[in-house]
Amino acid sequence: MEVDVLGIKFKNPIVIASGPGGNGRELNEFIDLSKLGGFTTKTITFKPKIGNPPPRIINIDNGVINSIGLENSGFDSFLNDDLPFLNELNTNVIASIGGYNVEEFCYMIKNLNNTNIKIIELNLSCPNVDKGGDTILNDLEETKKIVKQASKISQKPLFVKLGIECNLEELAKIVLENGADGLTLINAPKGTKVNLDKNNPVELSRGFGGVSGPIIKPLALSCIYRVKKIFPDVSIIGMGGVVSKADVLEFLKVGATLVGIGYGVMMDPQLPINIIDDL
Amino acid sequence: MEVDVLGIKFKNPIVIASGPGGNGRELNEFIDLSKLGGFTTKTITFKPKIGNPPPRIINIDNGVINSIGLENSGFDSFLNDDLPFLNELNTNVIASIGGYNVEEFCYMIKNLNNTNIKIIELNLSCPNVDKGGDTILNDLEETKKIVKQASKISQKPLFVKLGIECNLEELAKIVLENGADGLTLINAPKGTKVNLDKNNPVELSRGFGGVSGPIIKPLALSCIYRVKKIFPDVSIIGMGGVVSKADVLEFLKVGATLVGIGYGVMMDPQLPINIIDDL
Amino acid sequence: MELVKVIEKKVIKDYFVLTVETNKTFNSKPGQFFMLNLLDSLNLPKPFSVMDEKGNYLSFLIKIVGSFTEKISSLKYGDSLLIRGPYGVPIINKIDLTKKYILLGGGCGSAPLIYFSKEYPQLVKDTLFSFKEVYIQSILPKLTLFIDDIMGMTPVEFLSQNQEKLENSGAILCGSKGLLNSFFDTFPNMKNRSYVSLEENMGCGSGLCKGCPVQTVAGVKMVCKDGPIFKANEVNLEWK
Amino acid sequence: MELVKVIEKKVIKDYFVLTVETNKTFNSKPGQFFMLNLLDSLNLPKPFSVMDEKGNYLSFLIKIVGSFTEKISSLKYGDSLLIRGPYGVPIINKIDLTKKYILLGGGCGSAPLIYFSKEYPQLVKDTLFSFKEVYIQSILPKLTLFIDDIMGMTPVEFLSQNQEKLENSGAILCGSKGLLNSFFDTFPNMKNRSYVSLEENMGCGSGLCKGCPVQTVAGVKMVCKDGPIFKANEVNLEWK
Ligand SMILES: Cc1cc2nc3c(=O)[nH]c(=O)nc-3n(C[C@H](O)[C@H](O)[C@H](O)COP(=O)(O)OP(=O)(O)OC[C@H]3O[C@@H](n4cnc5c(N)ncnc54)[C@H](O)[C@@H]3O)c2cc1C
Ligand SMILES: Cc1cc2nc3c(=O)[nH]c(=O)nc-3n(C[C@H](O)[C@H](O)[C@H](O)COP(=O)(O)OP(=O)(O)OC[C@H]3O[C@@H](n4cnc5c(N)ncnc54)[C@H](O)[C@@H]3O)c2cc1C
Ligand SMILES: Cc1cc2nc3c(=O)[nH]c(=O)nc-3n(C[C@H](O)[C@H](O)[C@H](O)COP(=O)(O)O)c2cc1C
Ligand SMILES: Cc1cc2nc3c(=O)[nH]c(=O)nc-3n(C[C@H](O)[C@H](O)[C@H](O)COP(=O)(O)O)c2cc1C
Ligand code: FES
Ligand code: FES
Repeated sequence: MEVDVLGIKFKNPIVIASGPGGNGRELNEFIDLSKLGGFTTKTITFKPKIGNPPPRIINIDNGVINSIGLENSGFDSFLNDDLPFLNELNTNVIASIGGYNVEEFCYMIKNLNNTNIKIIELNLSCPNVDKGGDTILNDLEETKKIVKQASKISQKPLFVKLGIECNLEELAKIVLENGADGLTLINAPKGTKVNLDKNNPVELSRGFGGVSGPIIKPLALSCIYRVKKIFPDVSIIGMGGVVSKADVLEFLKVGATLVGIGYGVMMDPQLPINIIDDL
Repeated sequence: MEVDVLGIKFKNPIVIASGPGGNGRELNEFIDLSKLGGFTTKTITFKPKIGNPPPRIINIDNGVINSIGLENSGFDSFLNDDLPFLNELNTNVIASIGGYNVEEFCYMIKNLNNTNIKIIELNLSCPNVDKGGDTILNDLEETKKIVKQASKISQKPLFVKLGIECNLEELAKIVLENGADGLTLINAPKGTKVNLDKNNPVELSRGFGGVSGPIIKPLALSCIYRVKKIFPDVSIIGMGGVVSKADVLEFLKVGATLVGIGYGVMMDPQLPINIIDDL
Repeated sequence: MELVKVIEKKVIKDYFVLTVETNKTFNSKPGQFFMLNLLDSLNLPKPFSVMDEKGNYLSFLIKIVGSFTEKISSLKYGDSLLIRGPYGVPIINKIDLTKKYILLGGGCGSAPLIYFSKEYPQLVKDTLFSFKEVYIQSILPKLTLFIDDIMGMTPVEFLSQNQEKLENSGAILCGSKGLLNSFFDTFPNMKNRSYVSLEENMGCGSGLCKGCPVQTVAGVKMVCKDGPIFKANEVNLEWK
Repeated sequence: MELVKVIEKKVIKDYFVLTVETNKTFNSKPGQFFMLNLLDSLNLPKPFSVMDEKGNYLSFLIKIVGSFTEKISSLKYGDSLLIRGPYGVPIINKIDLTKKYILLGGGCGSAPLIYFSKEYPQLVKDTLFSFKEVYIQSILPKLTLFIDDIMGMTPVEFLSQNQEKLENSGAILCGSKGLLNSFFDTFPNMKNRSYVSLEENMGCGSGLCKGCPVQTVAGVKMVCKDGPIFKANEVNLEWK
């Protein structure tokens, strides 16, 4: 099931979504990453981020609420410590980057231009940091500026990752008109769990986190369907609750070009390979 | 559990959400509506609407996707045929209205001013009509204009119903600053079901519908929590997947003043009364 | 909803007859249906026509087509489930009582007609409870069924060869849209002497949610409340 | 994940011992845990420490606290479940092997320590597998347990009255944050001779998702991969 995305060959449509697979080293101990269509890094930020305090994981029916807070050791450490490992893999690496302003994004993109990574994904939709993409999207002018500047500099195809807590159709239009080559849909929508038995009944220190897993599948499918209706030719990395071959086919059916798996890796690191073997 | 909302007494915090309870006549054959804190009408539009063709209901795990399309017999018919019945009930009636422009909203509000209804709810977030509230929200200026004008004319407390496919915090600010007295959160977010066995695998003629039921509860709770954090004093009618007493307490805990039940009525018309008896 | 207990379950491949014991008599009429759900489910209940009610026993004929029907098919003797109803207009309230009827059921669509023929034999001219496969006979042993695989034809083809059966009589049809369409394509003039029982995806099942529309000469009606039985010439099955 | 079969289940009120038969030998070490899940579940699997591994048999000691533990508690002999693991660093890889240890377990926290004491008796000075209620003895009959309700005190109070037990020895603690805090509040100088096994809500359970952080002197570490056992004076349990 080879797929061609903007001239890049993916040996199958399955990619690991940003986050749950870390930067690959740990996951590679469980599965052979080279069997994947692609691997997305955990979102890299310019400076290191310590992430949110525990708890970061709240189980819900058919899904999870996470509040990781983009823990990562920063862009320079990524280049030095993680990229050499990723370069060795025989799979397409997608670099997910997050930032607070146009300068940070541009610095990272410039440096990624000289690497082997195949696609750059701007994470403008992380639900778990107080400032960052999530708030950039609320400012349409800032969004335009960042995407325009990023696409000007980037020598790699540029994807923008959006969530559902925005006017999706309008934002998709804005980012595509300003030079994005594709969209990643969807990031985890904001969710809250209340545990009435606890002294502090609203779980998670920020009061909410991002919801992943099969519980968001109907929402994810509709986002892709709606965007694809307006932009029939756009390449989309679709994700949200994919845990089976049937799920993959459903995402392809509504118009995804590649299909990301996040939660599914947490259920069972072997799951993406089982699906690929079955496609 | 009496509740006071902007000077109006609700004998308990339970209200029927707009839609699944129709305009009360049918539901009143199953339960005594006078036991409810309140009853919200199905969204009334200026002109009659025939609604969407079948299927309108798609079952999903822990929820439903609906595509009713605001079937209703129009505002005048509401005044003549439904309101007299609702007036007889010993419960607070909330009139949900939907429209395409400021004139339609204003006409309906003027006429509702002379009735016994207690609250007017502007449905600006129906996922199932091509034009209407959903698209009004995408135009912040139009939203401002409608809410400002509506609140000027309305002699009843004015609530605005929002969904999650918008920048919720920003929109909440806009509608409250322009005179809304409260918010109803949340309307059904857009969802798609794909049935690979069918010739036409994307279910529903519009390709998506609105998702209700327990599957959206974490999202609904987070919407209320986030808005309440910015506007601690705002009155909120909270809803989204309430099917038990525990659910009601969770919604109250994150800041809802009243709690709406929609899907729960479809599961079992008796459910709201069972919950009230248990509170 | 009311708690009921599984008393008998006869399964053959993808069909089963489910009999439950209830705490009260529902006095359901042929053509009416109940909404069934599993205990502790957060899904909506689903509609099933009554095939028989006797005292505190209700029987349903169910085809396993998806996850809900799969799950109830695996309930055991003594297990509980939830029901509410009966809903819908009894067939007897809608039809012209001066006529006799051919009852044409397709698959589980036969369930309400089986009940009808038991309750109102005087209104029945003939029955065609039709199923494709032979094996169904083992769970409906007391009934005369029309088995496509035995007859080597569909019930509509059979009727074309035996048109006298339709003379001076009405028809009550319950089955897939395919069955209804093939019948009226073959016998267009039966349209004003026939009644059809419609299926539509249901939400509340009880007339509240506007989830199950059908276009009729008198405007949009709800299958669950105004039907499921309608006069054939009053509904538009092609509304899409 | 690997399919395993329930071979024995001993339940008493809210506790149970679950023994499963596996298709292979996992060679798990004391302190390691497995992620368990139900068949056909769309939820994440959940972590449980090994209480014993013998050939193709794995045993867990589980407390029913919520819906998942409730559901596995109702599995029957022969039922299947899914597991993956073992994960986490074996206790033996972390501790100072020149010392002997008091093993202090609270509730199900005793599970890994029970396994440890069986595998490494030479490293054990004394054990306090503590539980509040007497009834637990009926499912762990071969072990000497510390029962608060019998002793009339908590294990930490008992140790204050028997401080000699702690002299010249280390401690390995596994239990609630309350237990750990009360121990170190009472014996602050034990901090640099002790190890704690931490619990944190887990996502992947295998070091991928950054879901189970603990602040340590060497930065943020993952409980599932870098722990669950840590040197007591190297972790900050108060990060919030
Ligand atoms: C008034 C009424 C009476 C009914 N009586 C019976 C009965 O006596 N016996 C019986 O076996 N079934 C009956 N049905 C149909 C029954 O409700 C569905 O088969 C059942 O809801 C399917 O549930 P599921 O979860 O197993 O399948 P799903 O997973 O929901 O569906 C499986 C497949 O069946 C299709 N489907 C689901 N529901 C319907 C429907 N209502 N109409 C047409 N296609 C559908 C789906 O699109 C899908 O392709 C009746 C339906 C109505 C409206
Ligand atoms: C490394 C490790 C080893 C473990 N070993 C065992 C074991 O041997 N035996 C055993 O019974 N349990 C063990 N646990 C805890 C066990 O994983 C949880 O009790 C279980 O996940 C609860 O699932 P549930 O769905 O039944 O409860 P839930 O509904 O998830 O939770 C019920 C209550 O317990 C709390 N809770 C849930 N998970 C945890 C957790 N991990 N830590 C603290 N509180 C929690 C919740 O906040 C809630 O208040 C271990 C946990 C870890 C991290
Ligand atoms: C634990 C966890 C961490 C995540 N971290 C990131 C991240 O760093 N960057 C990002 O763009 N998305 C992140 N996501 C979102 C996923 O990439 C994905 O968009 C979302 O979870 C929906 O897909 P899924 O249901 O397959 O997980 C994370 C999700 C989870 C569960
Ligand atoms: C069948 C159906 C019809 C609905 N119709 C309306 C409507 O007319 N106006 C409206 O504001 N919301 C409508 N809704 C949305 C509900 O009022 C509610 O916001 C949403 O379903 C979430 O709550 P619930 O999970 O309790 O149903 C409808 C929902 C359903 C399921
Ligand atoms: S199913 Fe709700 S009106 Fe018919
Ligand atoms: S649970 Fe995923 S890293 Fe520990």
